[in-house]
Amino acid sequence: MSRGGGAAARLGRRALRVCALPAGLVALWWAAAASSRSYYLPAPDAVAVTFAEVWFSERILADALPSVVRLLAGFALAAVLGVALGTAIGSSPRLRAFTEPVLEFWRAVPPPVLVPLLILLAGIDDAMKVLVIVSGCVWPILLNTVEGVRAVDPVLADTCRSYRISGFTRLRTLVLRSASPQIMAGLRQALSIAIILMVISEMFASSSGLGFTIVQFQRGFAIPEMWSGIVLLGLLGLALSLAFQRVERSVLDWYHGLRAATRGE
Amino acid sequence: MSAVLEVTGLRKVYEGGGRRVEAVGGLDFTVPAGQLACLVGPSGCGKTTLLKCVAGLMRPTSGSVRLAGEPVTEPPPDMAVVFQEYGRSLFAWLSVADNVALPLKEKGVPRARRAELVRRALADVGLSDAAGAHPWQLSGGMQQRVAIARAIAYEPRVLLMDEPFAAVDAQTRAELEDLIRGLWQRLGVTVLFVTHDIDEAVYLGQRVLVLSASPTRVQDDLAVDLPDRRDQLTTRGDVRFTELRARVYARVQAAKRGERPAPDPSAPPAPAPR
Amino acid sequence: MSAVLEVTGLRKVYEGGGRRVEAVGGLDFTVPAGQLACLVGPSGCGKTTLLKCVAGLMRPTSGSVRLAGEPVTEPPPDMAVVFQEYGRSLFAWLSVADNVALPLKEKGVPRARRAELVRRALADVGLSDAAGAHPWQLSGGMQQRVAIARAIAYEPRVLLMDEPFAAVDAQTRAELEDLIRGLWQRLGVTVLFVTHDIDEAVYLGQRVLVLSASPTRVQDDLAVDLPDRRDQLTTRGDVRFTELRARVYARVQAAKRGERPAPDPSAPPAPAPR
Amino acid sequence: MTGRGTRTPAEGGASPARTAAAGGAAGTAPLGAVGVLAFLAVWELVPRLGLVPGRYLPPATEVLAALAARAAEAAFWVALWDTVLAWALGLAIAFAAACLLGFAIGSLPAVRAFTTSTVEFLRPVPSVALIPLAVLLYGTDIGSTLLLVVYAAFWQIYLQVLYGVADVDPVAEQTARSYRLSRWSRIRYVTWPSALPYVLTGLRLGAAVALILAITAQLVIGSPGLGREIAVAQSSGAIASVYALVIATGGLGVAVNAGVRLLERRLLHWHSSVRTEAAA
Amino acid sequence: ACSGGSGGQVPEAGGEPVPVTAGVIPIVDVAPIYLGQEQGFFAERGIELTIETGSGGAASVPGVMSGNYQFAFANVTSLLVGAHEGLPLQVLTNGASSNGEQGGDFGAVVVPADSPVRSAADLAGAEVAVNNLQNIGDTSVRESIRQDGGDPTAVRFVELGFPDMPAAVETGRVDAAWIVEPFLTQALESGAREIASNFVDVDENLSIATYFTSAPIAAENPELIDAITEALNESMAYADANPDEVRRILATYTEIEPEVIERIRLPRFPAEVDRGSVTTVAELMVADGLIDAAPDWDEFYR
Ligand SMILES: Nc1ncnc2c1ncn2[C@@H]1O[C@H](COP(=O)(O)OP(=O)(O)OP(=O)(O)O)[C@@H](O)[C@H]1O
Ligand SMILES: Nc1ncnc2c1ncn2[C@@H]1O[C@H](COP(=O)(O)OP(=O)(O)OP(=O)(O)O)[C@@H](O)[C@H]1O
Ligand SMILES: [Mg+2]
Ligand SMILES: [Mg+2]
Repeated sequence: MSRGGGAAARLGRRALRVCALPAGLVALWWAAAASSRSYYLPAPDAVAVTFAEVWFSERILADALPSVVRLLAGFALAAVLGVALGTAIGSSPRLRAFTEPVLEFWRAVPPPVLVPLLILLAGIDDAMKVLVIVSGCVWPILLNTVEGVRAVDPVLADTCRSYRISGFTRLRTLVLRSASPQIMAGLRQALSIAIILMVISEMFASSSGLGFTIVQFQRGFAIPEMWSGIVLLGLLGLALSLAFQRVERSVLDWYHGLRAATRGE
Repeated sequence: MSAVLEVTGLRKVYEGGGRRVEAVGGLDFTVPAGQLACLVGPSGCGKTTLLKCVAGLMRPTSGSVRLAGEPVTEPPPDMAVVFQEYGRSLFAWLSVADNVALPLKEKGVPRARRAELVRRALADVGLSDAAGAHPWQLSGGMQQRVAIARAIAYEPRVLLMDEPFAAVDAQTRAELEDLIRGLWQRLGVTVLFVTHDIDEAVYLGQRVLVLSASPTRVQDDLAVDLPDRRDQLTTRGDVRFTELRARVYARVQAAKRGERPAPDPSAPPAPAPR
Repeated sequence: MSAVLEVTGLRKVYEGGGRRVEAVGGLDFTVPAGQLACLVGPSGCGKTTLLKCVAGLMRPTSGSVRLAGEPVTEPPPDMAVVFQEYGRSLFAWLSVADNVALPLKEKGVPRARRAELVRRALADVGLSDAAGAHPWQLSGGMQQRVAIARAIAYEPRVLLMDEPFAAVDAQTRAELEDLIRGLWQRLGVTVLFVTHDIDEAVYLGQRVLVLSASPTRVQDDLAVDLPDRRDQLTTRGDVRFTELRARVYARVQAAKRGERPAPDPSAPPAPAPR
Repeated sequence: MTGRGTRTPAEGGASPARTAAAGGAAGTAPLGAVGVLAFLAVWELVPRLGLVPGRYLPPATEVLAALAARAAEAAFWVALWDTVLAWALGLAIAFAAACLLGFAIGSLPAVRAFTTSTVEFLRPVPSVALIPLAVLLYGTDIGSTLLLVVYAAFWQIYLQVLYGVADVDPVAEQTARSYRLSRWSRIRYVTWPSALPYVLTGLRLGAAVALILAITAQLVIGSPGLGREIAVAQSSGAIASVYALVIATGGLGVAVNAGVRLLERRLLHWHSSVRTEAAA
Repeated sequence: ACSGGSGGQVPEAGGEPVPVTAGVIPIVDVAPIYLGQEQGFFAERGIELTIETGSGGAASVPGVMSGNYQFAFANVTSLLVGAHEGLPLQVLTNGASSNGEQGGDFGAVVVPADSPVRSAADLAGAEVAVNNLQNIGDTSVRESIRQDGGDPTAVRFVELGFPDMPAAVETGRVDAAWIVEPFLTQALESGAREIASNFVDVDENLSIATYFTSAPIAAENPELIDAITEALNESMAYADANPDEVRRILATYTEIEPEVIERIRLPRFPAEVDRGSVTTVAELMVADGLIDAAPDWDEFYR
């Protein structure tokens, strides 16, 4: 087979992998919607038509774009915060013991009751919404970083100690790298949580945004429109996760290599 | 020569998981600066434990380790350790060359010199070709040689090696032995070298410390009175070499059988099996 | 006796990470049922790679491995492997006894017999005391012996061992050598044994395969015509032993220097192994 | 070789630094209490110093008093129980499903490849957007709360399981394969223990999310529980009450975490992260 | 809670009481139904009433649509939008109305004490908090501005929950807020200034919220719905006549502080929906583009 043919076949296989199950699920949805005729469960074709009407318009710029910007800002902030805090807490059992109950407390507070407090502290503008996103998606990053840092191989830690590698170098070459598989798991979790919290943050003190629009559709009983918004959220999640996968592949290059290597692939 | 390393009443007891093991049961010895001392002893007797205590990586249950008069509580500067678990002591995310270069970087060796040291160390252990590879792309023996290269590129003043040649073939092993001896002579390093190979201990060392089964004590402490210039053919053919080797072997066997250091440590040497 | 293990045109090329290594470069050999064959070769030549291909854990780039006529695509039944990375092949979450017992349980050995097998295997490797400990509470040599105990308790028909005695002391090593020979004689196991110790290869094996540097080929294939009853003192003292040992040593050195086997791959077959 | 230290046997023994830092099971509780006290002190001070109007953020003592007053009423405990019930049921279902699917799909790379796109599509769908659907399907009682709880918590645990399954040491895996351990045994004896650290992290994440969703669902739908109490207090402007209930919620979270930590010490005693910290 | 199973039963005096579930929001406006329950207006008619509280339309409309609630409480605008979107909603009776007092209504637009805003017209260019956008709040506030001679298109609205409004006004996070009780009293007592009674500006008899059910439920069990409507009407009349009773019952299902309960302003509880005011609201909504046309009154109102 020619090289081009091989690439095309690979692309085809990949497309099949990506689309097969969603296609099946949409078919199922169709069947369910057709049999239930429920007002709240429109058929996928109706949603598709609505999707085009609603989102192929200036709305995508006016509502979706600022939301996505806030989402990314919140995610980035949470990543920095989660990794920094997680590294500190993971490296020191004392600090962990000291902070854990308080952090666990905050982790269990639902955003809808946290938001009023944030409004009080940060106002009602973008800052508050970014904070809401941070407040929700920092946790998986933090927890995974803590666990990843705790699990640093003791032999490697001793190696660093014996060569007196400490401080920033140790952090960069030992701690963060060896915890990176778990940190990546946390970041991947956080990405979709960030989307969810983007919606939640816009349920409060908003007048525009993707989440706001969806909630507004829901309140206005514009059900196909609401579903089209949810579909958009899903697509956004899919796109972000694909982008994230690229980053992960390069960051965890060694990790996947190591795994494949031992199996002799 | 002033005693550089003093081990006094060193004891280490592992506790936990419903198990209590007295690994090191009261060790006393000193190693003068610039000496190359080999440690032999039965499997599981406490050699690794001892080495870790000396390196300041593990706190002894009691007793003390002093280096140049200072108590060792953390890894002292200019010390390099080759771990028994060589594979796990390499950074999987760094290339072989970066693994070797990392401690040098931390030590502040300028870039050009660093590159030169790394190049030479890798060449010395026969891994020039693998500089760009990741550790997990290497065979076990190659990984072990990377760990050795890292230690020698570091140009330490104290070198602790825990069975560093366990995974390499006989020929490479001989070359590495000569490499270590060369390094030791060139830099005047103090070396503590754990090995299971009795020939190797006698060939390499100025002195062989035989440890008893755990809780380990010093079963025997032999000076190796072979000439300083050694080479694989003539030294190993030397009658004195054979004698020393037989003596060490007998002592290790005694240790293995569970004999404790006799009040009189100068027991008659047993016949050499090999 | 019918050939139990046939390796034909086996090649393995590692690719990835911008590096391409032809580790095994076309191997052909057969091992009759019940033979104990030792593999020696320079570090990094491809012994582990070969063993993994034989074990069905790695797919060769080309060529094939057949066991009793069947192509090996996955680990065949009744096979035990002692990995070079013994530490990582133990399950940290199981006690030593459970590590040994797990494959037996999976094989369906009844509880009482299992307990007996585990007990005996641990006693054989000198770890009766450590049955309840976790692997990470053991020294390197002890861990390696757990891996060996697991393999022998399994009573396999094919036993693959990758430098299984690298981390134990000389005395223990001798005991384990005799243990393996005893097991082999008792059960008629087919054994492929990788080692760096040339004495060990000659002492243990019925046949020694010397591999060239990578991409590895069979450099030499020697029958070890020592009597079947061997013991550490007399066998190693045998003149024939010394001869064979010297021969293997010379071949390994040649391999290390990079000498390739004769250009004609269909070289005349080596002397019959048994 | 250079695996990650998660499951490999290693020498234990505490290094000096670790020993100094080791908390141990008994050592953590007092430190944690100090942390809580420090937090309460800051909370007390912020409104007292006027950084935030005390009307809208009552000082900690006032809120604790409100909590104490509530705790004297049976209704509070009934609400607490309702919340705990919805939470525990939802978490249990989500956990079981996520582990089952996670281990099954994670160990079948082909299936994993086929499901990834769908998973990534479904994960960011907010549970709150599903509330009308949930109410329509299950009414306003525990059923719809459960649906939301399970949906949200499931993804958290599932993703952790997937990463955990991928993190099995290949040498351990090969060992298991060479002894022909069946797929089930491999999962049971190799994959499951090596993935446990990830699973427990997933459990902790899922537990908190389940609690949040249980509360939120009760708050919005009005099924009985702490969430509904919060809704009532909120719409009455009873701010101290709201914060008192929030404390109760957070307290539940702390308790749940303590439970998982205990579980961790039991299940992961062999793991380097636990044993190096526990070493004396 | 639940279910549609009770749908087929007819209440009979002296027979087995029929379980009925109602969805409400735990606010001042629903005092009559609690009073009615307490006074036995429902029990008398063979109805065993369970009141469930939720946080508004998100649960109450689907709750009714799924047959989970036999009836529920929601504001008129939401119902108009729902009916416009084709949901078979039917209004049973009035829920709460403006008390018609200019400057004394239970909902008002307030500004911080030091605000330059003096009257509704000054709100042009300001940011005003309302609890829900595209709902009765922004619609009525725009009307206030229009009547005061200002430009209703120049005002910006932002969503904020009522409970968060007093703080937002006091700290100046928003320029103004449309607040209802009990938060109105809270805001006024912490210094906010009232500048408009937006309900009264729309219609001094404005029907703000109503009790509703769905057409299928009503069709399936007309007697039950009639009985419920009667009980509701009686409850409304009772509440309208006894404001002290309203204040008393508030202490049982809300957590409003007793002193605040004493001072808050109450809505009025006429039993009849004021058709004119609803029409006005519908027209305003059409003008604001929320709906295309007012729904057919006879279908909408049972
Ligand atoms: N982390 C640990 N926890 C408990 N016991 C341990 C630990 N590490 C080592 N031991 C015990 O201490 C003893 C000495 O172990 P050590 O590793 O020092 O032996 P060694 O002389 O290096 O042996 P080998 O030659 O096999 O490497 C052994 O009995 C071992 O079981
Ligand atoms: N996963 C891998 N990826 C790439 N190259 C590899 C990998 N594993 C082994 N190699 C290469 O293949 C060659 C043979 O490796 P192998 O592990 O088979 O050697 P070996 O004979 O077992 O050596 P040793 O005696 O040192 O254990 C080496 O050059 C090594 O660099
Ligand atoms: Mg050791
Ligand atoms: Mg190998």
